[in-house]
Order: sequence, then C-alpha cells, then structure tokens
Amino acid sequence: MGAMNEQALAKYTNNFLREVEERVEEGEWVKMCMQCGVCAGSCPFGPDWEHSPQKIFMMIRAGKRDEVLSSDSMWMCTSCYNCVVRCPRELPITQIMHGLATYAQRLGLAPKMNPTRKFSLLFWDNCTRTGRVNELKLALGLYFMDGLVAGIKKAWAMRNTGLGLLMAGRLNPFEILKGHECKDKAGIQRMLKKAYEIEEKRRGFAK
Amino acid sequence: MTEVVATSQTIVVVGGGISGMTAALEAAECGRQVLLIEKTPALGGRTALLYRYFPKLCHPTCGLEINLRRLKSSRNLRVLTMAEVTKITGARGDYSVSLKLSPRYVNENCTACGACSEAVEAAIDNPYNYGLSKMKAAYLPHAMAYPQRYVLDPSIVGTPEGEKAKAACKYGAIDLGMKQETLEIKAGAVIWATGWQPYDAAKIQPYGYDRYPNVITSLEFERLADPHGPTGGKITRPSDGREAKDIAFIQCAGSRDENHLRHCSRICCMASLKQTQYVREAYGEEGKSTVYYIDIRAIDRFEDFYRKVLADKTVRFVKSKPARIAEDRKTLDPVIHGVDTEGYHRYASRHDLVVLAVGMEPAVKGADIPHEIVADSSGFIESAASGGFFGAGCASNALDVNRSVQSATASALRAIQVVRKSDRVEA
Amino acid sequence: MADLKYAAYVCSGCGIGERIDAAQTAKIAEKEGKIALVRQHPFLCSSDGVALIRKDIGEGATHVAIAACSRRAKTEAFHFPSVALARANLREGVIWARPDTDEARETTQEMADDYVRMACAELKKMKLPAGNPEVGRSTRILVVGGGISGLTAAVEARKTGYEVVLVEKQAQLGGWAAKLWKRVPDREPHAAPVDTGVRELIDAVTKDAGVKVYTNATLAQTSGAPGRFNATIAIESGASVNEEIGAIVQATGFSLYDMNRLPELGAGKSPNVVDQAGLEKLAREAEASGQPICRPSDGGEVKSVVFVQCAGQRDESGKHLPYCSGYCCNTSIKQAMYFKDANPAVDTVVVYTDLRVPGNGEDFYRSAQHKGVVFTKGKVASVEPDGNACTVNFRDLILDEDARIEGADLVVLATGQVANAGVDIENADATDANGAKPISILNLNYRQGKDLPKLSHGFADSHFICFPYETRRTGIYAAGPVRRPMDIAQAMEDATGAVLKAIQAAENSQLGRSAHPRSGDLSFPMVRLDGCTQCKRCTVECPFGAIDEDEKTYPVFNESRCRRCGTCMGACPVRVISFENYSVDTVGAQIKAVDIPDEFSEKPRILVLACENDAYPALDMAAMQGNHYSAFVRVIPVRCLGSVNTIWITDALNGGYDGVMMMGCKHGDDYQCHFVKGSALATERMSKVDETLKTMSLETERVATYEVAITDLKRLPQLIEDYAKVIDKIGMSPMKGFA
Amino acid sequence: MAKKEYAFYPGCSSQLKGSASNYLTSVNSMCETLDVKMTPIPDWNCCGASIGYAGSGELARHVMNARNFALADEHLHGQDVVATCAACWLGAKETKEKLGASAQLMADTNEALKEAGLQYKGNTQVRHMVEVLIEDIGYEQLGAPVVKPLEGVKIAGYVGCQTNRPFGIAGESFENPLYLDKLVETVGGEALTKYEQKVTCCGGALAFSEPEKSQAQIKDIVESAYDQGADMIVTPCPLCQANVEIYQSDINKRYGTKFDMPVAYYSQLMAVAYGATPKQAGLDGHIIKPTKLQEIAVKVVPTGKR
Repeated sequence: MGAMNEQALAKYTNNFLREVEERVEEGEWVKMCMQCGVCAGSCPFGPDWEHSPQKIFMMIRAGKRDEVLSSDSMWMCTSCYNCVVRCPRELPITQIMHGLATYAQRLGLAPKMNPTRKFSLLFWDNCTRTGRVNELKLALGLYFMDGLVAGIKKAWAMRNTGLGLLMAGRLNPFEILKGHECKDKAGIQRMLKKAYEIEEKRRGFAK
Repeated sequence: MTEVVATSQTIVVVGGGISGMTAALEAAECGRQVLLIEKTPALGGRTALLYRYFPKLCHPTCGLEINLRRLKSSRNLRVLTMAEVTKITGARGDYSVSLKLSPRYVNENCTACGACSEAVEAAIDNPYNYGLSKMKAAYLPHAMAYPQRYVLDPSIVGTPEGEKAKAACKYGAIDLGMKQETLEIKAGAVIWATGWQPYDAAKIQPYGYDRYPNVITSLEFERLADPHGPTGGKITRPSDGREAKDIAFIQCAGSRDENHLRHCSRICCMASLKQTQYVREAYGEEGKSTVYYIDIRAIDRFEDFYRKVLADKTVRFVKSKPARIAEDRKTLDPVIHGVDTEGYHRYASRHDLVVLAVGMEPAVKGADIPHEIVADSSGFIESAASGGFFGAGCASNALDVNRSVQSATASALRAIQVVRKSDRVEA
Repeated sequence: MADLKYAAYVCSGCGIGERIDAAQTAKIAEKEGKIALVRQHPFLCSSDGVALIRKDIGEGATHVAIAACSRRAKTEAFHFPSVALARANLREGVIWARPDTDEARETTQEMADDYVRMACAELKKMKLPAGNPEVGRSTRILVVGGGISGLTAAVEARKTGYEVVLVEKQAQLGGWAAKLWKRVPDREPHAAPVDTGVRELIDAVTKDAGVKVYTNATLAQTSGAPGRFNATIAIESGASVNEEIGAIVQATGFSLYDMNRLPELGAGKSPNVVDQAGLEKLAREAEASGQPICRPSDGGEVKSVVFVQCAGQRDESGKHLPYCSGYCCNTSIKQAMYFKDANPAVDTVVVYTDLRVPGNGEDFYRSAQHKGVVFTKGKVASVEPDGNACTVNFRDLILDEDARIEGADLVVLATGQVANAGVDIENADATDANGAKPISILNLNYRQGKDLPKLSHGFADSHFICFPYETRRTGIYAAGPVRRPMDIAQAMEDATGAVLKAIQAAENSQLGRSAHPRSGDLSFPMVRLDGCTQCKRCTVECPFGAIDEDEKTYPVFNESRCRRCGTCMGACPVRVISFENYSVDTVGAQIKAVDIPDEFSEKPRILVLACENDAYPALDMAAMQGNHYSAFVRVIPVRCLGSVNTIWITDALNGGYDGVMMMGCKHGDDYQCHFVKGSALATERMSKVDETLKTMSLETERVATYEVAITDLKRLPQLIEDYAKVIDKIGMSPMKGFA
Repeated sequence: MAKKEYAFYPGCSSQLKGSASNYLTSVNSMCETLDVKMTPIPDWNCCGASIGYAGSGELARHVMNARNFALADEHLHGQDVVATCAACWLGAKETKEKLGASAQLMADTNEALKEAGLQYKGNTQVRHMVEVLIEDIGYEQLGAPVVKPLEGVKIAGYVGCQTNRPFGIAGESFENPLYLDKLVETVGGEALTKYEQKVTCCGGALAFSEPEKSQAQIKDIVESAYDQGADMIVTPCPLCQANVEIYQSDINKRYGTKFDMPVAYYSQLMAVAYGATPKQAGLDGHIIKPTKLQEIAVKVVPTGKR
C-alpha cells in the first residue's frame, strides 16, 4: 500500500484537508467544524483517546497528515453516534472517524497493533466470506489474532463465557465446520469485487 | 364598547415592550397620531423582567419610568392593552387592522388600591416570574405596571372568588360581565414590535432542563436576582432553596445550532457576563461563576466589560460547548460533562446551579404574523410588500436593547414617511 | 376676598379617609394654605370627581392642588393642561408608607397635613409655563459627512419631506463604502458578498433638488440652537456660505486604525501585507482589470491568503485599540470569499481568537466554511515577509502549540475603526488612537467646546442603553461609526434613527418644547440678569452646553438647547435662575410650609429631596409593596439633584429641620443620572455645605447624600429608618423656633 | 386485528444458536400473539455492521444492504423490511438514506448489484421491530393480549445506542427516550424511568477488541440499574444484551462487584406477559437467569383470560 501513500502525497502536496475531502467518506464535512468540542465531551471512550474528533478536524486543517492517519483515536469509535446527534453543525462525525480509519488502513498508515483495526478487518472478512457472520470463527479469530499463545490464553480466559453461551444455546460449536451462509456466495463475492473497483475509481485510489 | 379614533394618518404600533414603546413615543413626539397595541395587561415587555442591563448594570425600570412619563404627557399616543392583532389588510397609507380585545374585568374606575387582591384567595402562576412564583388571581402585573390598573384572571370569573373581588371594590371598578370584543381600525402604517421569546430550553435534551430542577434559563436567573422577583433578590436553588454560590453559565443554549436556532442570538454572551456580576454582588469573593462558551461575542465597547469580568477572580472561562449535564442523585447538583477545547482538557464539573443562556427567537414567528411579510428562516421580519408595515426591535432581528431602540426609532421614521401629511416639500 | 383662582381637592378614597382626618386636612388647606376653594371628595379620580374639578376650572380656577395619590398615579384622570397643578401624595406618600396602628395615627396625620401645606405653598409660587417664545424657524437638516451613514440620513430626511444640507470634506461622496468592492449581505441567505448600493444613494442625493450638497467643504462655524442653527460652511473656493439649519446629524464616520503602528505584523515591510481597505483596493483593481487579485510585490498569482483578526484591537498592552470594532470578522469572511468565489483552489485562512459574527453573521460564517475558508483559533505573534512570501507565526489555541503558516502570498490585517469625532472638549490637546491631533468637525461656538462630548475610546455615543439617541448637544445627533464601531447595515439603521431625532428636535423647537427626557415640557429657565454676578457656574455646569456667555460674560440661555433639568438653577449662588413651575421659590415655599414641632416634641423633621425619576418612584413602589418608613420625613421630588440649590438646605436647617437627605442617581463612569452630572454636582456642592454647617455649629450628619436606584424598594425605607436613628443619636436641631 | 405482514431481516446474531437466538424465539412468539407475519428475506446477508468499516469502505457496505432490499422487493414486494437487530436496522437505514440522497451512489450500488443479478429500486422502507409495535400496532393494542401482567417486576429500560441514535424512534429524544418504559408499563411491569444510564454506550463491538474500556462502561450500566432497585434490565439490542449480560462475571472479577443482573429483550417481556412458556419466550437463552420473568412464565394462566 506504500505506493498509494506516495501517490497521495504527490497529489496533495501540503493540502491534507483537500485530500481528506476527496478521499475520505464524509470528508467534505471536516471544514464545517467550529471547534465547540461537544463531540469530544460526548464520546464514551473519550478519556482513552489521544485526539478528540474536533481536535482531529483541527489537525487535518493544520495539515498534520502523519499524526492523524497514524493515530489510533479513530479506532476507538464505538459507533454510539452521541457526537453526531449533538453536533451543532450536524457533522456525521462517526462516519468521518470510520472514513479516516479506513483511509489510513488503505494507505497502510494505520497503527498495526490496534486491536479494533484487526477486529474490523476480521469481521468484514468473516461476514463477506459467506454473506453471514460466523460468530465462533469470529471469536476464535479474535483471540488468536495476536498469535497462538496469546489466543489460547484469551480463549481460556473466556472459557466460562463461551461455556455459558454454549449452555444457553447461543453458541454453536459446529460452526467451526460449517456455519450459516448465503446461497449466492458467489454473487456476493462478484458484487463486492465490483464495489471495491468502483470506489477505487471514485476516490481516485487507482494508480 | 371600546372607542378608538384612528385614521389613515394613524401609526399602529404592535407590542408594548421597549421597542414598541420607543417607536410609539418617537413618532408621537414628532406630532404623529399613534395607537400602541399590547397583548398583555401592562406595558414594559421583556425588559421589565430584567434585573440589570449590560454593560452599565443599570436598571431597566429606570428607563421604563422615563418612557412611561413621556407616554403620560403625550397627547398623540393612545394605548390599548390586552389587545391582539388578528388581521392586517390593505397597503401603505390605507390599512385596516382587526383587533381582539380580551376582557380585563376591571374598568377605568380602578384606583389600584389593591382591595380586590386582598379579598381574593385564588392564586395563579406568576408569568412575570416565569412561573417561579404564584400571585393572586386579582393582580397588578408588576410594581411599574401601566396602566396602573388591576386585572382579574379569567379563571376566577364566574366563581365565588370573582364575586369576592367585586364585593371588595368600593369604586365599581370590577365588571365581571366584560366580554371579549373585536375591533376594526384604520391605520396608515404599522410597526410590528412583538419582540422575542426564549428558546424552549426543554428541547436542548442533553442539558436536562426538563429533568433537573437546578438547571434554569438565563431569564429565570434574572428574576432570581431581582428584588421584585420570586426570591426577593436572593440567588437560591429551585430544588432546595439553598444559596447558589457556584454557578455555571452555558452559552449558545439553542443558538448557533443546526438542531435548534441557526442564528447567533447576539445578547447571550453579554447577558451571562452581566449575570456573573450578579453572583459577585450577592456573594462577593465566595461566589463562583464559570462561563462555558464557544466564542465570547462582546463586540465594540462591550469588550471593556468582558475585560472587567476576565479580571474578576471569581469568574472562570472554559472554551467548550458542554456535551451533557448529569445530576447527582443525592445532592441534585448538576454535573457538567465536556471538554475544554483549548488544549483538550476533559472535565466533569459540579455546580450549585446551571444557567442556560437560552437563545432568542421571535415571539411571533414570521409565518404567524397576520400580514403578508418576508421573514428569514428564523422567523425575523425582513420586509413587507404592502409598503407600510415595518418590523422593529427583536421582531426584526436578534438585537440587544440599545440596538432594538435604534431599530424602533428608525422604523418610526419609516412609518412617519408613510403617514405624513403632504404639507411639506415633496421628496 | 380670597382669590378664587386657587382650588384644592382632598380625596378620601383608597383608605385615605379611614387613615386620616380628611376634613382636618381640608381645613388646613383653607386656613393655612390660604386656598379659597377647598373641596373634599370620596373618590376624586371618578368621572364625577374629575367633572367637579373641570367645572371649577371652567369657572376660573387657574391653580389646582390635588391631595390624593402620587403624581405618578391617575395621570389620565388628573390631566388638566390649562392650569398649574400641584399634587400632595397622601396615598403612596403617607398612608401606604405608614403602619395602620393607633400609635402611628397621629404622626401619619401630621404627615398628611404637611403634604397639603406643601402643595398649597408650592401652588402659590407656580405659574403655568407659557412656553419658550424664542421658537425655531428652520426645519432643514444638516448632514455632516457624505459616507453611507450621511447619504442614508439625507435620503431618509428627504423621504420624510425635509430639506437637507450635506457637507462632505472629500471631493466625492461615498466615504468608506465607496472604497469597498462589495459589502457583507444583510438579507438571507447571507451566503455571499453583495453590492454596496452606495452608487444608488449618491445618485438619489445628487439628483435631488431638495439636497444641497457641498463637497470639499467643512464647517467653519456652527452657532445657534435647534430650529435656528447657523452653519458657516467653508467651501472649495475658500469662500464660505451660511445656511440656516433646524437640526444636525453628524455622520463623520471613522478612520481605519493605522496598520503602520503594527510593524510586528509585517505592516510596511512588504506590499503583500495590507489592511482590509488595502485588500478592497486590490479587489476593485482586479475587477477593473478582469484579472484575479494578484500579489502586490510582483503581480504574481495569489495561492494563499492569511487574515489576521484583531490586528491592533482588543489590545491589552495599552499600545493599540482596547476595544473590538465588531465588523472585522464579517469583513474578513467577506474578503476570503472574494478569493474562494473566484477560485476555490486559493487557500484562505482566518486566524481569530473569538469569531464575532452575531445574528445572521453565523450564516455568513457557515457559508465561508462551506466554501472552504479555513478558520483557526489562534493568536498571531508576528508576520515575517520574505521576498514575495510571508510567514505568519501564531499560537494555535486549539492544538495548544506554536504554529506557522509559510508562503502566504497575502496577509490581511483586520485593523479597527477610529472615530472621526473631532476634538476632545475635555482635553483639547488629546491625540486620537492613530496619534493624530484631531481638528474640530462642527466648530460649535458653544461655551463648552467645539464638538460633541465623547463617551469612551473617542466615540461620540450616547451613554444610555434605553436611549441611544440621547445627546449632550440638543439637536445634534451622531450616527454611524462616529458614535460606535459598526458595519454598513447598522450604520444605515442608525442614520435613519438619528434623522428622526433631528426632525423631532427641529419640530419641537418650533413649539418651544423641550426635547427628551422631559419631552414636551414647556417650562424653560428664566434669568434675572440684573442680579447676576457673572460667576459662570451655570455656563460651566450645564450638562448640555446650552448656556453661552456674552462679551460681558453674562449667561446667554439658548432655550431650545436646554433640557430643563435645572442644574443652572441649582448652581446659581444668587438664585436668579428659575422656571415658571419649578423654582427656588416653589421648593423653598414647600420647605417653609412644613410645621416644625419644638425640640421637646421628639418629633424631628427630615427633609428628603428625591430625584423624581428614580428615588421618588422607588419610594412610591416601596410603599405600594407595604415597606413602611419614618413619619418624620417630608419628601419633595426634584427634577434632578443637580437642580438643588444650597439655599434650600440652609433654609431647611435654619427653619429647624433636623436633617436633610438627598437621594439621587448613581454617578461616576457608569452614571445613571439622566441629566448626566446632576447627581455628581449635587454631591460636590454638598461637600461644601459642611462649612456652612460648621458656621451654623451644626453636625455634618445633618446633611447626607445618597446614590439610590429605582429598584431600592427595601433599601430606601431602611436608609430613612437608619438616618432617623442618626438624628435621634445626635439629637434635635438647636435651630428650632428661631425661624 | 388484521394480519400485518413484513419482510423480516433477522440478522446474523439471531440465527439458530446465534448469540441472540433467544431474541428471535421471543419475537416469533410475540408476533404470533399480535398476529404479525414476519417472512424472512430469502437469502438475506449480513449488513456489515458498523464495525466492518475498515475492510468494507463505503460502497461495499451499501451494496450489502442494498442486496437485502433488492431481495425483499423481489420476493416480498411492498412489505416493509423489518429488522430486530439495532446494527442491522441502522446499517440498512443509513444505506437507504445515503442512496436516496445521492444518485451517484445509487448508480454505483446498482452497478455492483448487477453482478449478483439484482437491482435496488429505492422504494424499500426500513423499520425496526419496535417501530412496528409502537407505530403500526400502538401501546393500547399491545396491552390488550396481556394475560400475565409483570406485576411488581422492577425493570430498567436500557435503550443503548443504535436503536436510539442517529435515527431513533420517532417522537423520542436521544438523551431520554421513554418507549421502553412505556412498553414495560404496557405489560404491567414497573418502569424505572429515572434510570440514567439508559442511553450509555456498552462499548459495542469494542467489547471484543477493547474489553477493559467497554467493561468500565458496562459496569456503570449495571450498577445504576442496581441503584434504581431494578430486578432486571431490558433492551432492544442484541449486542447490548450480550455485552451487558455476558461480561458481568468478568466485571465482578475485575472490580470485585457481585453483579448478577438479568438482561432481557422487550420481546421476552411481552411474550411472557402474553402467556408464553419460558421456552417460547427464550428464557432458557440466558447466562444470568431472569428469575422474576421465569416465575411469571411458569405460572398457570388464570382461566378465562385466553
């Protein structure tokens, strides 16, 4: 993905704001922020981020490209939409955060070890493979995403929960072999492939 | 039956607040015939319910006294209270204005001796204190009410309470048989000065005005500080009557907000700066004010006042639009959650009382004005095609008192231009 | 045979009859008040009570005393414009101010009796004001200044049917507005700059025979008074012309704060650093050439522009303007749009500390953001020009770090407005904020100075929030940025209001009537020059500069400049100044009329001289709300404490009063005296009374002045009670019985 | 009551033995009583949820949802698409609005859909089960079939995020929505209207990736329910249900608390009140048993009430 980053850098020399407007989902809204800070105060994980949304927007305007794209703040978004409904300028902040994260991911600048980044990719891959989520594989995939040992530890830690769900009939061990899936898997794959192509074109990612 | 003499030379002014009174007086003092229409039982409007003005911290009632004296000594000015305009037809120089007159149940015999009020026991919410207190159902609106004449609340008419009032009056001033009247009058020009109303704070859900007793509006706070108010000027908490010494002022409560009012209401910053000084007046160094703001809009020499407040150790400024207010279940203290964006500092601040600097919207929104006009998206009057209808004061824009009076004076001239007898050199 | 021209009426309604012996009071009016026709009535304000009075007036009564409620109450019923009227306040002033108890009864009765004595005595000294014979002749409006404010004033005056004389210093009309490419919108959608409209205004004025326009002209002298001003206009040729004028609108606008005082912001170091006027110039040149705005240094393409807000404004160092000019945020937004609307690729950054766009300015702000104008909350430290590029160093207040914008092709400094308000009459050698020594604009030949008094920061604004057109030079009204920093929309509104006031002043001067706040008052100061000692106190102390001096330094009263406050009357040591219905005698007689019990009676008498606008209503309302006070006070409303002549104090003390309380409005910077310095003057004069007291070997406590407000419903009765205690402590006056 | 028919979008978690399978069970039972016919959209697919963003980007997400719309339109023409899962509803509704607002996005979406032989005409209505109950049926009608009012059960209505923001239920406020409380009262329970954590975020998908942070949130949610004296929490959201129920044991370990607060779905309350058996109401699907509900569910229905 380094190439795409190079190409972006070349195209948007010191105008990160324009880059965001053109390439990030809902990015054109960033300029509308008036720095009131309501989003920052509304975020449930607020205390855990380095940069609040409003601050990220200011950093974008200030051209702090690397700091923004490598920040893990966006990855803290729980999609609770508190910021969106309170924003006096009606910015779709949740989507912008997702958009920035996605863009950072595409450019390969997102923080490698961020668990949510991994989980997000894992989830999408999991649900698009068959058209439906395979919860068991998802869970295991999550535990093992930091390697075998870590995985076994996590799985062990969660064994009670897993067992509980199992007993409650809310976890199906056989999903490991074959879980739910859509009939038209192939069609879904084709359609998604097309969607990626189109978006690459629209956002100007294509070389 | 009410008699009113009005001709195409008459200027009708709608609204008896400071803008309407000013427009009416200035026109009358230019020798024009003016009819001033007020919906409530007394003149004075919104400013009569303020404790002090910024930036001088002088008292609105002082100017009201002067205007009332001007009004009493003017022969060109007629006042109709408890009158509402229901329809305005016609055009420049030739309007006909339909009025609805509500019964006062008290006639001009009233000497304001107060006997009826003493006799009556029934109490109603006192609108002049935004319902923060009760008043007798036979009442004089406020100490400076003009006309200085009592009013009977309709709720006691036809009840023994009403009869008590009647029996108590030695001067035959109480007429329980009064009926609503309608009236049609001529006018050459109309000045619409119906003023503003506070934005409904309950709609700002994150601040919990509808849920937390110790979250109030800036207008209610004016009443708390006012010696004429429900607490006799003591700044206390609605929940427990305890002295409120640590007070938060939240700016842009409804203003500058796509979810509420899109415009900036102009006055709120200065109003809050002023109110921090009420806290100081009441509690000295013990008082504590915190102003949560986006931009402090203290333009022109108001900046001097802002500077003065900045220098006040009891006042703190936080550049932040608070995200939400929570309530401490035990103490009922409001706790404000948000982030100070100057450098990103997260806070959860507990206060005795939170005052929402609520925004300003037209008391009668453009679409509800019974005449064809052009209003902006907030409902403020921009213009009217009929050519002789003019908005004045806060009906025309979010204005402070000084600018409202300027606007009213200007609209008085525009009205005069319409009705002036053509005895002067023509333009 | 008694003079039937005098009639007195004692009302026993509203509980007066129950609380006092009205018959006795009536008898006092007759016997002591020497009023021939005295009537009692149970309900005087009723239609038949009023009819009774009318009838007597019809039969020749010219002076009427009404002993009933406060002069503030029942004014419609007791409206008898054809007679001299005195009112004894038996309701708010007596029965409501006193507890309804047996022990209080006697003293309450004495209060009532005294107020009737006082009303009768006052009546005897009163005359029905005949009005000022020296009426104005002209209703022409002189507009000084041909900018957007002046042009608007001229056009509005014409629309109202008044002739206009317009004087403009420059060769062309239009002022600042004519220098702008476009203006900030004042109508929805508030999305883009709009035409200034100044061209149309200039045409309207120049094409109108009813407007005499003098360009390249200044006022050599302005003399006279409302309705009869004489303006001597120095015109281009060097000659001068005289115009008779009814009233004046001063719309002399502002000068931009000189950016050369801001070298730290790069001013003067590079042509690429301009002020807002400079940017407008570039914009108009660009339009003329059909090219985009280019870089002054080399005509290069402009890719990046930085706007520096509050340049030399809101300054705490004391070097620059301390205030905010209010219009600059919107102007920078507008100017940023000049670039964005032409080419969205141009980077425009506005660096601000508080973005101040009240009202619909918020829409304009949003629109700019939408167009891609970047707003950065920061404080600019310096601008460093380097060849064709500038570097802007600032503190980013959001990111909380020092930051810089490099390679700016243009830097626009939002400097503020400095009023063109002429000389500072309090300090003739004062320089303005730009360091210039102002020259007079009006060249008034007034005793008190050549121009309008200034309020603050050199602006000629009204001091009153409720009365923005209050002026200390009757008939002369400031409009536009000369009175307060403001934008075009406000200036036009302001000019329209100012014209109304000018017209009003001109019209009222023709009727011999006073202007605000005693609007319609027909009384005016009369002076007995033969007694005058030319001490000049009246000419110096008049808050409105109404009194000039002739060559022998005798006072020359210009009645239609006068606001009837009586400050001159209070100032006059030889008491030769009076009004027909308000004089040293009308008040003096009341003071003397009060019955003073002997020193063993334990009934002190305290004279209260109360400002009729704030203190007196406050006492009324205190009583209405059941706040009682001592029965020993006798309250006399005065037009203003400034009108209090010290003779009243000495008369009172000589006459055996035990104390005098003077209640006036707040003075100082935030003064609330509606006659500007009346209460301040009174305080100053009373400080001198101490000497007099000593010579009379009286305690200084016997005279006290208070600053009170109309809201002091609880405080005032308390002040009175406390003062009564003081008197009780120092004891009764030794002067009793000598009078 | 006339039979109402909807195109049902159950969502991944509601599938057989899925983490919210008991939600589905209770919904079926509830709908049966209310005479509402829910026909699953044939071959429906995952909505991508909000957490899928890093992989999906914008368009792919919309395409996934649009596929469901297209299928619904094709097989269940004219029926509103009704989701029971907050994330499904939100994702679908967002797609619907975005495509409705942008012709470009609509064209791109259909270009992709063509690959699966489908087309979205933009006429689909997206609803949440709760909307169906409140708007199409109404509280009064919902109360009619109650045979076992949940008398004396104190219930904290936990609305959570995604059924509440950014769209929410018409007429409700984002900060203090009252519909869960109204539903509770409709079925005879005691609604704890002062429960102040009703719209707090449970951490959503980050419960998996950021357990510590999420569990801090969940702790507040449960604690406040206890403070209000709740017997149980009720929620309309599968993820909320799972997070708030499942992690209580971890929270107890981490904070030394003794949480044991049952978390049920509104549909379970209704099913029970309508006389369903514990199994029909999916009460067997809990790690923390909703004993109060259980007790009521096993009670014999007073005769004559059915």
